[in-house]
Amino acid sequence: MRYSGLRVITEGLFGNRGWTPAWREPSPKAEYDVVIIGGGGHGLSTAYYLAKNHGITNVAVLEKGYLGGGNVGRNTTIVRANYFLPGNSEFYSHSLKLWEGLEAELNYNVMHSQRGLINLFHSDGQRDAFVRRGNAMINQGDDAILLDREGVREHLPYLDFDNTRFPIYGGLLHPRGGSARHDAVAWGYARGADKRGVDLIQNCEVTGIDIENGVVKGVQTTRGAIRAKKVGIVVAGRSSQVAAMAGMRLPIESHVLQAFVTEGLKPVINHVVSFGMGHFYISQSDKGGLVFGGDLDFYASYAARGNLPMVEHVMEAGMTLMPMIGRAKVLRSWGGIMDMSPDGSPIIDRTHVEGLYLNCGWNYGGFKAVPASGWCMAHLMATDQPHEVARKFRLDRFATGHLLDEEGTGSQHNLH
Amino acid sequence: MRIDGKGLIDRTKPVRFRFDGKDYAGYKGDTLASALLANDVRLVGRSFKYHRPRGVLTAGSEEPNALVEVIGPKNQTPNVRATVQEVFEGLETRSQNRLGSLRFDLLAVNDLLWPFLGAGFYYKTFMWPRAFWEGLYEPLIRRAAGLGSLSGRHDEGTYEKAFAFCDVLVIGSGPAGLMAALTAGRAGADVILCEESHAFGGRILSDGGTIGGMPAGEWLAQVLAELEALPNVRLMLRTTVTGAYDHGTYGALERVGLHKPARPNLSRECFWRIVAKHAVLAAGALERPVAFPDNDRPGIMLASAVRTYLNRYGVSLGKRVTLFANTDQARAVARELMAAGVTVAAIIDPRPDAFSVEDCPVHVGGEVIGTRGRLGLTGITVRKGAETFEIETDCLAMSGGWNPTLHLTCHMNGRPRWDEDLAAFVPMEGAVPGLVAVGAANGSMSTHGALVTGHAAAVQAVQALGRKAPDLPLPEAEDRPYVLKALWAVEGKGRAWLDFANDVTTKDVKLAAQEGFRSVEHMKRYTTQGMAPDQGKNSNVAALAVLADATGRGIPETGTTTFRPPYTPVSIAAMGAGGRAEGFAPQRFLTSDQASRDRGAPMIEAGLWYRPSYFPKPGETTWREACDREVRMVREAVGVADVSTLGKIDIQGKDAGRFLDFVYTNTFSTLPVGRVRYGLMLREDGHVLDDGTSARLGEDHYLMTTTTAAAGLVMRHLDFVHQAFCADWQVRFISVTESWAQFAVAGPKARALVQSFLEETVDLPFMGVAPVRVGGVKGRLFRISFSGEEGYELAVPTRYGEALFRDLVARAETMGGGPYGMEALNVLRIEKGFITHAEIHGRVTAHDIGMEKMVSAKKDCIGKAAAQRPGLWGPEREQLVGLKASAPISAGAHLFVPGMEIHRETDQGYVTSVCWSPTLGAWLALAFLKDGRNRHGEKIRLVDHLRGIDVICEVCDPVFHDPAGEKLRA
Amino acid sequence: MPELIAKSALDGRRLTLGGLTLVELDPGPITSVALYPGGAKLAAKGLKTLGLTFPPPNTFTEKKGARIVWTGREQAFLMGVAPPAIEGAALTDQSDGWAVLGISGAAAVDVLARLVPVDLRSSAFPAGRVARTQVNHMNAVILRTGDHELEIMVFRSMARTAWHELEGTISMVAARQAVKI
Amino acid sequence: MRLRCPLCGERDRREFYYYGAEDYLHRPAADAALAEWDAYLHLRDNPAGVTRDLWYHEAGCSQWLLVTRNTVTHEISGVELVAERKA
Repeated sequence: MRYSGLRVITEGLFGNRGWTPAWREPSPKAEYDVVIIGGGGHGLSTAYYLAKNHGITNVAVLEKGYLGGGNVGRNTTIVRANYFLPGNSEFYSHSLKLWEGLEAELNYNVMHSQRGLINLFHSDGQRDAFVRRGNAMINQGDDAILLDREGVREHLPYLDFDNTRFPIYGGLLHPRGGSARHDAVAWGYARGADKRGVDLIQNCEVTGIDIENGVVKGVQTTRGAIRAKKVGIVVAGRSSQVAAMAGMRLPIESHVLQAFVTEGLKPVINHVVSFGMGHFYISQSDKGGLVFGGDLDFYASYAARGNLPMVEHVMEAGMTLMPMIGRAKVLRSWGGIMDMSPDGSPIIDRTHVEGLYLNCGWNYGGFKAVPASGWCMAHLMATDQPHEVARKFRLDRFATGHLLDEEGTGSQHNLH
Repeated sequence: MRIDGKGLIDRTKPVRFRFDGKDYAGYKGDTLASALLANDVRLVGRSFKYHRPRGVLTAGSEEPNALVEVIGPKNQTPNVRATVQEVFEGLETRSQNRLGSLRFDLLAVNDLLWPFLGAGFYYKTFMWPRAFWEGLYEPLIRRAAGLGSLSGRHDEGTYEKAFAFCDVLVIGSGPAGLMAALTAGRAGADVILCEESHAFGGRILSDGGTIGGMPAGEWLAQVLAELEALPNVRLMLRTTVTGAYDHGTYGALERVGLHKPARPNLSRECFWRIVAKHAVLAAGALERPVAFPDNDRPGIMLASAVRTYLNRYGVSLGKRVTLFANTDQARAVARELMAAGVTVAAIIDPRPDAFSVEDCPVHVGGEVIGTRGRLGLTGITVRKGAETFEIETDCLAMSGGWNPTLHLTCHMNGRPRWDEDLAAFVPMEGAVPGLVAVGAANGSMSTHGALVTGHAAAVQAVQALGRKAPDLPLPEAEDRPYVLKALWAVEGKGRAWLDFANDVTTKDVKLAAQEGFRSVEHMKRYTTQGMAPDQGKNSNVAALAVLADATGRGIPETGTTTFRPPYTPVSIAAMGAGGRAEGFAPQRFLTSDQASRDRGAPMIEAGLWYRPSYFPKPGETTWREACDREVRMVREAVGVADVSTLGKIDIQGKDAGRFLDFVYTNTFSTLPVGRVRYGLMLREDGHVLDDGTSARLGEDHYLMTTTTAAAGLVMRHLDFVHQAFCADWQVRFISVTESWAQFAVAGPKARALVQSFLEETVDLPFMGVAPVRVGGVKGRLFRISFSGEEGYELAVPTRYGEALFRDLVARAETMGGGPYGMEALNVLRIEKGFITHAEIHGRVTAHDIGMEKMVSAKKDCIGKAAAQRPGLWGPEREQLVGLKASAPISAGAHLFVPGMEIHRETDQGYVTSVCWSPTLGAWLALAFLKDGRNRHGEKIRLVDHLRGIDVICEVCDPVFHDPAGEKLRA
Repeated sequence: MPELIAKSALDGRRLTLGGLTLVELDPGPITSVALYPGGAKLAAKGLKTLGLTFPPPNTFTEKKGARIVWTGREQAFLMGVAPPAIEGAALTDQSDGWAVLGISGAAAVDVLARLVPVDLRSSAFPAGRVARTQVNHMNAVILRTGDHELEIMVFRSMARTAWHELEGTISMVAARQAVKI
Repeated sequence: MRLRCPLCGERDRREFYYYGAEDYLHRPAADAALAEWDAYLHLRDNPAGVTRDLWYHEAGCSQWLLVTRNTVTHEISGVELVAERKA
């Protein structure tokens, strides 16, 4: 069923009785060409592009809960392409281009809104680092504009320019940066994949990976065994457990990242704003809630909930930077489980098992990567070759030292 | 309308307040909602999406409709629950989320368009043309959405945060909570009792009744008096426990000053972190609405709220009240209204076997299937069997049963359990370790049940604490069974609201199921049910039931969404109290701070420290003029700079040298006493962690210096290496950063200046250290240089720092020198090719900065092994170089081969530090360039798109000034 | 020769408000005594000359103006007196590294409850107890010296922030008391 | 979240710094193969369940702690000083 404004009106006139399910609820078949473990954003986009780009449609996506129930449904929805290091730069650039056509591609309004991202800096040294990054963005073909203090004031007059603990020197504006409606991205890809014949199987937990003589043969699930020629592990947040089923020990530590949303408010923040000194980022959703977050809780956890010290730290950062949000009330806080890798960059690679592929380590930047991650994972699984823009996301790079450490914080998992 | 003789308000204390520009009168003890209702104001808000007229639905913090803005003298607060906000003299409020007036809201047009605005409609449209999303559709949606407004002005209010500790935290002060607090209190346990409302008592205040043979109010007063007298019991009024966190930590929000006119220093709110060994959740239950067509008009209210307004506030919502309820308990309100002289038009009880004893029409087996009244209820339509009839009424009290207030038990991922008898979720035992739910919060719906379970939980807690439970007789109380027939939604024409706050109707939930959003999480996300300010408190269970019905599953099978903190919304300012302005992080000040400010130096942040940027002289108009002068001053005469911010770690013991050998790449155990050595420290992953000099003060005594930025990091690192790998070594260390004020004295006249301060003659070799006496004070003198000139650092105990700095500067000035700031310091070090954290930014190895020879081959050290990884070596790596240019250049620029295209693939490196060198008369830079050390002498193109800089530079050695080091060793 | 004038971090500042007094104290000499592995017995001899013993964790003791404060694993601060010869331990002068603030009054604990994440009520933290903890975002050593008296040690460079935060908190606590009355 | 420091007693999480898994204590020999160093620095069991990891009482006694805890429930079942750990 094709969605459009006209369709909304005609259905509305006839009691909205004509809307059909966004996806089927198939039972798992005994065998597929490809099984994707994980029905989150990355898994769904992988399945979508396998079908769309490579014509591989005998595909199942196995999801232990509900589609889009992982981090794609619990993040701060920021979409950007503002990386410095070659390897990351071209990948996120590619992803942003896919975002820009996503509504038309999926016939689904994911509300991708390029309202501009401003990274604030608070010292000469930070300015230089952001300029270095901004120039890399332009070298890559993306956009960046250097704002001085007055330039920032024009965009964000509500910041505390006089008293904040770390004065605002300026900002790096990424005009094409912005946000999107997170659930819609998962649903849009799910609907698109389903339409192309992919079986989306919910409430189906993978309990084992069948390997014979170093070759993957299929998976064991709570809904029975499923044979597959190729299997992709796309389960950020649970990567270590699933990879362990194939005897792998990953360079991943799981951490909880909290995020917050306030009650609805009339529009007051029109950009995505990021505070360099305080690990604080904020935007306002179309519904009016201020959506914001900060750093990890910093201890390894699978609890999908956080504790107060980081909550308070984030709120304090908000208060020093933009005290006008003080009377907004936090409605809900939640936690997502992050695959933290030792250099802060992801992994899209083959494994030591033939036919078994790995997509993980998204740290807390996975949402914006959803389109390109699926695109490149599909390419890898279809051709057995890494996609050009993801070729540095190798699993062995920690052993070899070919690192992608944007922050320069080193091999400690939780510092990225 | 106010009812004489009813209510707990203080009728001797009238209060004037305003709503939407109009003056009203209420009494002390009123909430804004009760006072407005007393003034017959029923219309108080507009709904989120359809802008439907809305009135007060509840009498508590779960209110979905009556959200207003409170206007203060300096700022406004949006989304304030009128049902919680107490009135006080001068309170100014207004309605929100309307275009035009509350009565004539232009956006009410949305309500006419409802067939097109159902669940998820926006996912299916607004896609074409692409550019219209940001340009037109989204701004329109944004403007229409949202509720109240922030002013955009800084919140200058006072907020506080605090910690509290107790043995037993009791949450809620109804019969269950009071009984728990009394039991634990009498046992001598340390008790905190939190009550969300502005009076203790919970439903006692609304429902009356008898406890222990006396009116419940009297029992309440007695218990409160005893609790107040117990020194081990702390009563916290207006305090909502908002979150349950790990290991007995609870978040709680106290409304400290919100019920009074603002006063200086009196906080508006206080966010508490309460640590409790045991907690008793006695938060009661929330009554739930029934979804029948047009069930959202002003005048339709929960039956328990009608009862609260009557008994606690002496207010009736209407003159002809109707009751639509499916429990026996709800009948009480009808009887009490009649007793108070209010007409009860009818009781409608959908249960076919319901009783009928009241002195008013009782429609057993009836259902409300429609309502009338544009801005307030005027009548309802009732269906009873095949018959349909109208009833004129201005207030419909409704009840669909009760949901235990179990939210806190879900905050640690616990899932509640479905109780078929109660037709409600009840807490899963042990979901929050240490927390026990009692009373209605645990499904014990009678007063007797509340008292029994509250008592039992407290007994259990005090016994676990090793105390003896007191001999406390349980007072007698009502113990009627709670019987209901679940009624979630009434079929009928039109929309029936589930989620009032987000305008989600039964149609939306059914549509979600129809479109495949059958998981409860999908339904919630697709319809936005449960995501409004009330967090689904009024709608979750009913929505779930409608979904279960639509998908042909049972409720337990359908599952439930999770409740997450906070229980009620908490202001950012309260949780972020103290963070405003400078409060976000401590400020660290040098002893020379005032002296620098006295000289007009702009102070800049260096980590938490404040350091002088430069010291302007009369006639200088730009920082560059001052900086250039200060550089020349150091190169030609002498300069003084406060370098006390550098980390200093005192290391002692027989194994001190061995320890340094382990943490530094180079060797310190061979350093002679009285000498200083530059050291390079790696992270275990082979990258540079920090650099600095360490001095050997004695055979077993070293002093390590770290950079300002990494001082804390290095201390933590040393502690780890020591405790993890060599705890048995004879080595101890402690930070002495704060103990010493240390000043760099650099330049050709440095020795003369330093000498003038010392009792002994200065005869230190380059990289030497000696104890000295400065005006009778013990000090230390280091001959080290970060400028390339002959340099010293003179250290004295911090208390003498200011005096020494002033004196040093004064004497330097007589020699043609003076103080220099961070800008000049930076130029001096770039000219000399010294690196800072601009260069050692975390991705850099010893090899990258040309220091691989400093990694001793003779010994192991932290980071040595991992630095051998192939990716950290070779010509692909960017290596530290110098750049020289005749035109302005910039840090952050990237480097390209002249003539080649500019894009990512041709990128050769980047610039980390830049300065104009008055010494060399050129622009200098430190940069990282691919295979850079082999490219000295090459021309390279420096491009900074952001600043519009495109300059050809010469690649050279990073040491520009005095490469042979003759000046240093002079 | 220069004449160097000693200055404390806050010039001995004092504040009285709402029955609370906040004052900068002069602690005299402070020496870190960090035991080497196996050094406890030797060090005990040195401390004995002052009539002191090495304190158990979280405690301090005083004898004739000399105070010894536990500050960490096998580490203590000797305060108020110049250190005698102590073997078996690394001695480091810390006299200039700390600012010491005294807070006294019935509500002193209420003030600190707004800044310190440790239960400092006398039931949990009686006289003679010390805690290495935080005052808001600053590391601190907090000593209970009397029923309504505590001392707070912070890094000297942060003394102004510590004062500012304590002063602000005292005002808030005082304002609450005023409303109750 | 609260941790019981063996020296200072039970304290709020905000006083502590978290480093990572216990693996960091098992430093390979200087001449160990790079694969061993890779495992030491990067590879983790990362269990959803009981784990042992390293915390630093940064705002307290400056001791590194070896904490046994559950990453799903956050229950803490043991804390010992790294400097005095048993094997």
